[in-house]
Amino acid sequence: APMATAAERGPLILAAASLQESLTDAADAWAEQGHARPVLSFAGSSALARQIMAGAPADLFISADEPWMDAVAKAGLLRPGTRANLVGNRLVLIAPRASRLRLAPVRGFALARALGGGRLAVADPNAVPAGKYAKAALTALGVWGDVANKLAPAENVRAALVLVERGAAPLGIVYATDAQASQAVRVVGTFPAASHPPIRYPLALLKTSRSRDAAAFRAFLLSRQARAIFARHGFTAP
Amino acid sequence: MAIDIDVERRFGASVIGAQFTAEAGLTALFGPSGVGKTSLLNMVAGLLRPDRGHIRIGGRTLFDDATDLPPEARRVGYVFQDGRLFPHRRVKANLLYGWRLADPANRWMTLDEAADFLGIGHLLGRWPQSLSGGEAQRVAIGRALLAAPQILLMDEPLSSLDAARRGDIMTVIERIRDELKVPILYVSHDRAEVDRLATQIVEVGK
Amino acid sequence: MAIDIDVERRFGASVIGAQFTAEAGLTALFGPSGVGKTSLLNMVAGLLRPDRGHIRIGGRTLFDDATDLPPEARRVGYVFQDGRLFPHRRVKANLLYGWRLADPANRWMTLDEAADFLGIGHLLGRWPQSLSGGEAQRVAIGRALLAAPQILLMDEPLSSLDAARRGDIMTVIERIRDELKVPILYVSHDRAEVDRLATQIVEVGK
Amino acid sequence: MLSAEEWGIVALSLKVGGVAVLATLPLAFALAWVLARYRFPGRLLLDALVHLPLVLPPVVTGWLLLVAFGPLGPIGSRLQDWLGVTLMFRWTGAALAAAIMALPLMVRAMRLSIEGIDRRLEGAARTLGAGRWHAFRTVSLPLALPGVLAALVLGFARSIGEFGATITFVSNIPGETQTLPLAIYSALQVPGAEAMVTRLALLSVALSLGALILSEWLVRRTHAERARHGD
Amino acid sequence: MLSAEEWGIVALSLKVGGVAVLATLPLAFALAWVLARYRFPGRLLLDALVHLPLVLPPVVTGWLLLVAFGPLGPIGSRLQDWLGVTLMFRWTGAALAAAIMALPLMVRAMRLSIEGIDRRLEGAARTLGAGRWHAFRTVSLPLALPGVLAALVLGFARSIGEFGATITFVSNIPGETQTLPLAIYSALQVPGAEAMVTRLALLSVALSLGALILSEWLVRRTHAERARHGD
Ligand SMILES: Nc1ncnc2c1ncn2[C@@H]1O[C@H](COP(=O)(O)OP(=O)(O)OP(=O)(O)O)[C@@H](O)[C@H]1O
Ligand SMILES: Nc1ncnc2c1ncn2[C@@H]1O[C@H](COP(=O)(O)OP(=O)(O)OP(=O)(O)O)[C@@H](O)[C@H]1O
Ligand SMILES: [Mg+2]
Ligand SMILES: [Mg+2]
Repeated sequence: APMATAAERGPLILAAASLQESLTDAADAWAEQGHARPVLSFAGSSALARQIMAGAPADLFISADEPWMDAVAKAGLLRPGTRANLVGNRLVLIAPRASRLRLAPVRGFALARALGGGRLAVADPNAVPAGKYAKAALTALGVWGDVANKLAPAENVRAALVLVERGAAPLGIVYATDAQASQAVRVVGTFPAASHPPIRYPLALLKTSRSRDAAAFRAFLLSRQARAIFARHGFTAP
Repeated sequence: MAIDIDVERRFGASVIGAQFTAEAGLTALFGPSGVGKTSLLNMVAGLLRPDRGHIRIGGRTLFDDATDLPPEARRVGYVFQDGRLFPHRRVKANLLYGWRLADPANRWMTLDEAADFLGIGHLLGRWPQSLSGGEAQRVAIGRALLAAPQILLMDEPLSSLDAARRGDIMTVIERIRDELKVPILYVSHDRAEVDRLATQIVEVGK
Repeated sequence: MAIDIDVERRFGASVIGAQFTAEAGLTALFGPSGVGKTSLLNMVAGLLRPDRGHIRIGGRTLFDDATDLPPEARRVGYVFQDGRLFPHRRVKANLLYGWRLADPANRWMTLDEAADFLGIGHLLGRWPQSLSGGEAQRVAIGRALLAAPQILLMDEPLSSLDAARRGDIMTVIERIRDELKVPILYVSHDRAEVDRLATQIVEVGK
Repeated sequence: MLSAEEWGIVALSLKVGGVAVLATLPLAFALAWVLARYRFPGRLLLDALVHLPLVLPPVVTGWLLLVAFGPLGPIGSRLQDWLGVTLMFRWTGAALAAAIMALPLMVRAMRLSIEGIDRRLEGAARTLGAGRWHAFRTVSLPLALPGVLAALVLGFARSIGEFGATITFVSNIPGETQTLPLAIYSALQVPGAEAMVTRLALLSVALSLGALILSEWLVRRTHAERARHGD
Repeated sequence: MLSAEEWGIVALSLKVGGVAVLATLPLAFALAWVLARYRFPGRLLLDALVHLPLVLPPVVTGWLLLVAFGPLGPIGSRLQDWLGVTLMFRWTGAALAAAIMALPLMVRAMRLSIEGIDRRLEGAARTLGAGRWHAFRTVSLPLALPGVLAALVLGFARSIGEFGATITFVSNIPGETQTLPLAIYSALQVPGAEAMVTRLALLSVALSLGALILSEWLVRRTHAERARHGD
């Protein structure tokens, strides 16, 4: 049986790549309590969801946005009643550390002018969750039209961060967690929570789960102890 | 008749062909450059398919309407006009290539004997590309003889050898012709060679 | 003295070398297979570097302690023992390769003349690989002559030709020797050829 | 020098790359042979199919693998039912992904060498009594060796660098499918982990440098100055 | 059949791939030549360097490009200051990324062909009065043609499929750097866009099939049955 060894090596968690550090810390804390250490596989939410829908045997899925979790749910692959929101996040405007720029992301703010001839680094707004939130926020603030053709859409939010770190883009929009983790960028401003749909990382047990530990680990992740770990990495409560 | 050949093959506009019968012994093929001597040997060896005709040698049919033996079943020993040694094998491995594949009962000679009368004993460890023209030619002769063939096809095998070496090798060819009674098809432009070796002369190209 | 050669070159354990002077005309190089005839021609052509010595031909120094002309500056016409035609060019383009590079004032003959006496006019559109042994040899001779060289190096150039063709070409070589006074180094094992053409015979290998 | 975890990643990459390349070699050679030697209807199609993994973005190739070899896929489900073999989330799946990505490079290299073989030498072998297969083994194959070695080097290097198809197909599971490029990806997700990325990238380079040195040594051994001097 | 937007993507992919391959060709040939013909200290290092983009995950290559050619990078800043050239976020940057990823494949293919050249033919050309360069142009280069063609096909196919380095270096800007693989990637991120993905992937395949057919035709034209029958 393919997952016979899974019991000893802990449940298999498929998690969005942006949770890399925080979830690793949480898993370590869980293992310290004497449990088998969960196996963590980090990739883009889309790749992971496709693997689940192709019948891959895993225990827990943590997505970076709702649509992919919805897709898995629609395919009937979630264990009913186990879907919950793990953490939330905020969207921030960043600039290279050395930048002097001051700019509050409020209605009609002068984003296009601040960019000058440069481009705004974002995760791909047509594809990647962070990009979609960014697009929603800029639209709500009425500046999307000014900057839509001045974007540098990156493969994922970390790649957008790197563009700003390297000075390739004077400004970027990333999650607060990314900005906090980087030494090379400065937060210029935080987007109003109301300007975009709530940023939530949903998690759920999978139908294919064979691991007895999986449900307990899920509960741990939603516990106060784990919340504290995620908060340390800059995540908000969902 | 040890040899009965009647073949034809078209190349573009021209037709190559030959029709002759011959007794066992050495049949010298004669004719101007480009008339089709090499092509004829290729057909006998099974490397070139005649458009029509038959090839019978020593009682065996190598090719006719119904038969087309693959080259390895024809048991010819072919000394090519251009040597054609295996570049990735040393001289010794070239010489032994056919010898290893031959039925031990049929073998005519040992590596040492061949190396001796061809004067190539000192070349056994060399790569073919490093040989001189005449050295390569002698290795090619040795390789064909060591394969213990039932017919010998020799395409100007002595053309770049000096008189002394030529004499030695002709003596061996005579022995093969007379003692082993192997039929030989022999292409040469050298009058002296043909006079000494041939039991029969065939003019190729009608 | 038109030719003054004194060279030595080591191959592994053996040493190849020659030392001779000769008048203009055709110098036949004689010696058993593997003695170093081809190597000597390669040294004259600039394809093989002697370990020491000198090569002077027709008043020009091609090689000595201070000089080492590149092959293209030596203006040799080399008929290689193995033909060495360019496989990616048709016969005509092979023939014209050196002709195009030569100074028009120095050219000896036209393509048509060469094709005519070599009997290769019907082959001009063909690829070298499709030629018979003798056909390729004749093209190689034509290519060397058309390059209008100041020395001719011929390594068994007639070995696979029939008597008639051989006679025709020898006549041309005689004319080149006598009328154009081009010095020729000529390797052959054929007594008749050497007797007819050579103004001088050099035994290679001391 | 290396942590146990890094050793594990290197060992896995070697295993995945090695198995991918060696297991693909016969198939790749056969394809190269057929494409070099035969003209048949559908040849161009076969050629295009072989090039496919080169042309498609790796993520698409991974997705196609997932669709075909996943537990619900037409091939994957049969492998599972009939042979009890799962590729999903296994290192064997990673090797499959690497193999498919390396295939076009390996086929091309060997095809170039096969096309360069002087076929008259095969004829010579036949007249000396070698059957088709023996002539192939003793003449054609050794003469195609430069292409085979180039294919091994290219294929191995490509396997060592394979990322997109692998993560899409078999995910990023430490100890099972997390090869060097996937570990690098994970490290890249952590801002400020450039040192770790550099370290892992250098490991990749070292691995392929090893393969390169090995192949150069093999070439030198087999081609040991066969040529005639000054010719 | 295709929307204007899709046409734009195809045209851009062709431009990026074509420029990448044609501009790299001379450099790749020179590298192949040097690696095939010369032994010198550092040769193995050069060989390794050429293989590097194959071994490293494309994202790392893209990241290195960003570091080197970005506005703050040692090369990028100089290009900007001295020549006024920016590669960042430009199709030229995408072409640079594609070129670098294609380089190892192109070099290997040509190197195999160059190693297969019978050098005695170059000697023959020299005796006929050809200088080094003329002999190279008229003998060596044409004899290496199969490798050059293979390099063009491989390089173009690789460029058409290039994703990771491109998106990391010049991001995914429609009309400027969004080549087919980047468009495919965007589509793949959206649940249920499989039809779109398939459509775009088929476009990629069509492009490289075109290149394949062209190259086969060229091969057939140049190698038009030069061989001797039945030999
Ligand atoms: N790379 C090499 N290693 C060892 N020996 C070599 C090498 N190249 C050539 N030789 C030897 O040098 C000698 C001279 O060769 P060369 O081709 O000059 O002879 P030749 O007189 O032309 O003979 P032939 O009449 O047979 O053509 C030969 O014995 C040959 O084997
Ligand atoms: N592929 C081809 N296309 C056209 N003609 C060809 C082809 N192959 C061979 N030929 C021709 O067939 C003829 C016979 O060639 P073959 O090699 O049999 O001649 P040969 O009698 O051996 O000549 P030689 O004494 O010069 O070696 C030649 O004129 C040759 O040019
Ligand atoms: Mg012939
Ligand atoms: Mg010689």
